[in-house]
Amino acid sequence: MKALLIRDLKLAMRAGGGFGLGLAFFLIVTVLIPFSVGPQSALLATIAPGGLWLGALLACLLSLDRLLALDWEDGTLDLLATAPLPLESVVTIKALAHWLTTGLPLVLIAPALGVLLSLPAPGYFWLVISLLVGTPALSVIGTFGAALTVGLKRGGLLLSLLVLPLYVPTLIFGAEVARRGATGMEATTPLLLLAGITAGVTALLPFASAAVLRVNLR
Amino acid sequence: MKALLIRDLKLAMRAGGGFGLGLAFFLIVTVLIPFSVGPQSALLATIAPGGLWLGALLACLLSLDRLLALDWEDGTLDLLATAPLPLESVVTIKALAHWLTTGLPLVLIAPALGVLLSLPAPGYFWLVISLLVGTPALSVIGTFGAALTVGLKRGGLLLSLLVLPLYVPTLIFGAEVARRGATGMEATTPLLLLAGITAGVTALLPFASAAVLRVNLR
Amino acid sequence: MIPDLGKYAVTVLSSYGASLVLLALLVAVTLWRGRKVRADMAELENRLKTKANRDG
Amino acid sequence: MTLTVSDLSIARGGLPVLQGVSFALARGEALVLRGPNGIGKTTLLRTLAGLQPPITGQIDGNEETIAYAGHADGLKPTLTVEENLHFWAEIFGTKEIATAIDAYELNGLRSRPAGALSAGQKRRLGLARMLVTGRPIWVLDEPTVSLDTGAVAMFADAVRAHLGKGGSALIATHIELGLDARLLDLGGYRASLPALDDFDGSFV
Amino acid sequence: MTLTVSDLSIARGGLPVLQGVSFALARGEALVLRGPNGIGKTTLLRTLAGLQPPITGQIDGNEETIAYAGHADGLKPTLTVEENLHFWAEIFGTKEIATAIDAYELNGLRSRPAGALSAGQKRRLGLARMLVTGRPIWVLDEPTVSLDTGAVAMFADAVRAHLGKGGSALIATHIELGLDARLLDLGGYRASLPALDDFDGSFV
Amino acid sequence: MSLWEYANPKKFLTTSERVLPVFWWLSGACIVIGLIWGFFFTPDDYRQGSTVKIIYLHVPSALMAINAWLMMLVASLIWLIRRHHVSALAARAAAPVGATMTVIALVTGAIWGQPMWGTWWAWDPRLTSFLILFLFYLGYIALWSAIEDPDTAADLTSVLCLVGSVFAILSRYAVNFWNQGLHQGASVMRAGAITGTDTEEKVSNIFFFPLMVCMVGFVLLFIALVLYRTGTEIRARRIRALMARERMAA
Ligand code: HEM
Ligand SMILES: Nc1ncnc2c1ncn2[C@@H]1O[C@H](COP(=O)(O)OP(=O)(O)OP(=O)(O)O)[C@@H](O)[C@H]1O
Ligand SMILES: Nc1ncnc2c1ncn2[C@@H]1O[C@H](COP(=O)(O)OP(=O)(O)OP(=O)(O)O)[C@@H](O)[C@H]1O
Ligand SMILES: [Mg+2]
Ligand SMILES: [Mg+2]
Repeated sequence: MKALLIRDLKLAMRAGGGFGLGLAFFLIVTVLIPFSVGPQSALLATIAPGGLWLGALLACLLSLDRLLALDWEDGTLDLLATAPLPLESVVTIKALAHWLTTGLPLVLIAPALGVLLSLPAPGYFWLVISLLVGTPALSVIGTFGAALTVGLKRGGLLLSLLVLPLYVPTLIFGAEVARRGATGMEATTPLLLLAGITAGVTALLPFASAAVLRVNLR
Repeated sequence: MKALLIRDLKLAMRAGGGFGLGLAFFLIVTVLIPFSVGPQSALLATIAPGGLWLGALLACLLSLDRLLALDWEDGTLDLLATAPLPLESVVTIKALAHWLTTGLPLVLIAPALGVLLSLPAPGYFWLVISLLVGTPALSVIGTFGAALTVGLKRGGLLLSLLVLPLYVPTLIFGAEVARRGATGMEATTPLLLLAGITAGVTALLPFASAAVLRVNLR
Repeated sequence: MIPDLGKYAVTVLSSYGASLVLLALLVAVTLWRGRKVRADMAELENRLKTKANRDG
Repeated sequence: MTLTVSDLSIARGGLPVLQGVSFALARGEALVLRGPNGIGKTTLLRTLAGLQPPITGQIDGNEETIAYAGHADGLKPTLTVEENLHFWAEIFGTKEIATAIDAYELNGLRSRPAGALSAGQKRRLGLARMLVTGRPIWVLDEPTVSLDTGAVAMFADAVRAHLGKGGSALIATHIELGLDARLLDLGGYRASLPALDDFDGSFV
Repeated sequence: MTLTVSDLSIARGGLPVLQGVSFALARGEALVLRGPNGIGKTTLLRTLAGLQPPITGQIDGNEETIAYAGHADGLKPTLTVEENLHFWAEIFGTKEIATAIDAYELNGLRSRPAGALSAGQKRRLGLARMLVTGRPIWVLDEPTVSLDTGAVAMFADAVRAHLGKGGSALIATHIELGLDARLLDLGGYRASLPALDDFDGSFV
Repeated sequence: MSLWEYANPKKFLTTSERVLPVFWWLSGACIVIGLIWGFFFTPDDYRQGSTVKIIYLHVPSALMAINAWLMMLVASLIWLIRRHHVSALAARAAAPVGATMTVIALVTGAIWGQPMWGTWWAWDPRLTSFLILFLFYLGYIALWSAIEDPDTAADLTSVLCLVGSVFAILSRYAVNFWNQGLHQGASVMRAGAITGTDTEEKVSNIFFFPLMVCMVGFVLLFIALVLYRTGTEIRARRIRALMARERMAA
């Protein structure tokens, strides 16, 4: 298990691993928001929490198509399926590695991007907390989507379509936490719900992902 | 030339061609906007033009990685490069086919999505006009990005990173037209500039795309 | 020693600090990778040369 | 550990491919599968490895005993030879990679990224992976593709050593390996298509 | 139209592969390229087709005269056999696909999507494409891969007919086609690597 | 002797080896002198107080951020026209340096903006176009590292650099247009005037001389870094080529 995690992290760091591309995408989408809605900082401040959440979600989404597909193409998944590691652990670890290389950096850079969108001062803490709690769910759900589409050539857009509706509850609660935090309202209730989603999804979805993957490996 | 266009349209229509995926993505992203910034219709109306433009841009972006890559993988591009058709025309036609199958449907569906975001009444006309004038530029610029990354496995995220900064001027003018239109301000100046960008890009960029494609075919 | 920066001390010092750290990082990474690549190339050239000599 | 297959039928892409396959593979034994292109060798081996279910029939002794090597090697181009092997060793819970490196003469390539290997060298690394699994039954699908004669001999030696230690091997191949192995020609087991008229669960 | 190649040197992946290749291919002539794996046959053919530039040397008569067929067939799985051929016919400005269909006995498959063809049938379709190009010089890279003997004979007939009409063909292959063709073994043109010591633009 | 002789990688390595120490020491000296002079021995500005000292980092880095891109543009053109490998590799070597300079300009500007404008960031045209420049650097660097074959990568990144330059200028005008629509933003516009070019006359000699020393130091540092990094890139390419050679022999 540790071996798989370490390998995935190593692969992400090496040239061509795509580490950092998700970050760059997040940065660009954030920059595009003022270009599309206008530069007034009051307006930007209002939509900052939601915009940042949406940007992080899209950055996560776009990195999903490498999550399992590369291992599928070079036969690694076949070999892992015959290894003494249950496929449920494999997908969990893959999701964890995805979170560590994509979700966590997004969480860490989010405050800097908050500055760009003039996020109100109390918002930073809640933005980071909500992303920290919510992005793991994005990775786990995304792994399920990646497992569903792993056998398809250029399935990126289809993957997005399958995964986006599944992201809705996470986005609603996550953005709600960030928004309430930014306006100084009480935000613990949605935060608890968000944590509940993450916990539930992490506990249950890997079984579905593994089942789907087994079908695709046949 | 006509043959290539007709083939591309046919391919897009057949099963697995990906027609409609861009539309669905546009729809979902638009639906996610209220979830992320909150449901107040005054706020939504303010950001509706920009949000719709950004959504259309992302939908365009995500369909780019199939634009040339499928033809590259099965060897069609090699064969086209030795055919009596200059590669400049090939990329132009590919961009046109992409616009017809992705950009144009986005333009047509945009008013419906405007309703979801309570776009003010005068905004519809300008939104459609700006998208109609602007999306061809998105397809042409996107073709350049697709030609740059055609040889890469799973280059989708890199493609986004390269193309998004190139989309900035188009987005700025396009969203500006839609925004001014929605608030009843004069919008012809940015519309002219947008048309200028589309015209310039359509006239010049295919040469760069063809040059880059030639390098990648080596 | 340090001149009186008044109420902007934090601003000035932090921008100097941040810039100098970034510059130092850039130089350090440059030198580190340069050394490593230089050593790698020397080793590879050596190996190929001895092999060429051995094969005649 | 004996692998026993009795009256196995398998399908690929919804069509039955082989039927009535039975054999047993005892410790210390090697079995070579023969048959024309498309007969279903790959499908059979994947079924034995547990990657797909059979239609009917029984497979015994394939739980956690099989090490499978298919057409793709599962190598990561940016990891070095050593890192690649090490990864598989840890996954299978054996820590030792020195024997595998020696058996396929990979010592000079240890720290080379796998992406910088030639096709034959890659295959050698893929085969070395079998040695770090510690599994008794090797299931190999065309293992010698793109190997030159020297490397084929290394492979034969490795298989012989494995059999000597009580392992067994099931190999689908078109070439002569110089192993003292039983042959099983799959040509006789080609599945007959059901009559066209009535279709049930299989729609043919 | 004669294809003349003089003193050609070509490179692949930054390394010189072949050097000093010279030959002429006159009308009505076929030339078969031979050479071990990796010698540079594919690279040479791609250079002649104009897909990559040579390092040095001269190629005459390859402008708009060459029809190239590489390892990949350029078929679209969702288009039918007929639509695929038709597309290429229009691209090359010839409208007629009946001869091509007949030559490779594709009549029964006309309306089958190319994705539902077997590997050999796909290849036949790919070769039929050469006939609709109307180009005089055929440049073919391992055209008979995955063809059975009957299809190889169809191919040989098609080439003979093409030569009879004043065309010419340049074929890289490992097998015997039964054509009355000159052989060119590339083994003798393997590029020698430059000395290790000083390196210029090629870095070797 | 023609300048193009240095386009031979080997010749470039030996020559740059000889001149590099000079650049390292000179640039170090200039930067240290300029910064110490500026930091310790210049008075505070009557309006901006001690924050004016940030100018000794902010302006040179902003300058080099743009100049590095220009240098990459020229090098890309040389590669596309004359196909000298060293110039392609020099462009590659310069990109991370330029990107770092952009970050320094952005960070110092942001820190400066906090007391001056009361905000870390405003979508002022100049700041915005710097951010866009940074995005172009990111894309350029990512494309270089994504492509296996070095010659292909050189060609593609060169074209990207050309096209990117055109779009960077377009963006600059677009951004200018876009932010004029901002009616309530008088404070931002006034603050923007501070960064306007007409300040150069206002920068009195007392600030100007140390600033010049710093600018010279940054230019020299850029040259030293690019020379050194180009050497590294040349060696890395030779390693690739040698490994391919070894594989071919095997
Ligand atoms: C984050 C943001 C900022 C960026 C990206 C930025 C960028 C630049 C650039 C590109 C220049 C041009 C250098 C030249 O034209 O010679 C410049 C100069 C300058 N900036 Fe900034 N700036 C930022 C924030 C600030 C702030 C907040 C202030 C202070 C109030 C400031 C004060 C100046 C001054 C005084 C100059 C010198 C002008 C001259 O020499 O002509 N900048 N900055
Ligand atoms: N993905 C697939 N979908 C549908 N049918 C398939 C698929 N892959 C293989 N087949 C069919 O299944 C049959 C068995 O294939 P299999 O790969 O097992 O053959 P094989 O004996 O391994 O052949 P080879 O010697 O060429 O490797 C073949 O007739 C083939 O056409
Ligand atoms: N993409 C590539 N990058 C680097 N080197 C390559 C690449 N493709 C091929 N080569 C090398 O170039 C040389 C010539 O390859 P080429 O494909 O032309 O050989 P070939 O004669 O067609 O071989 P085959 O008979 O196997 O088709 C080989 O030594 C190969 O290793
Ligand atoms: Mg097989
Ligand atoms: Mg070949």
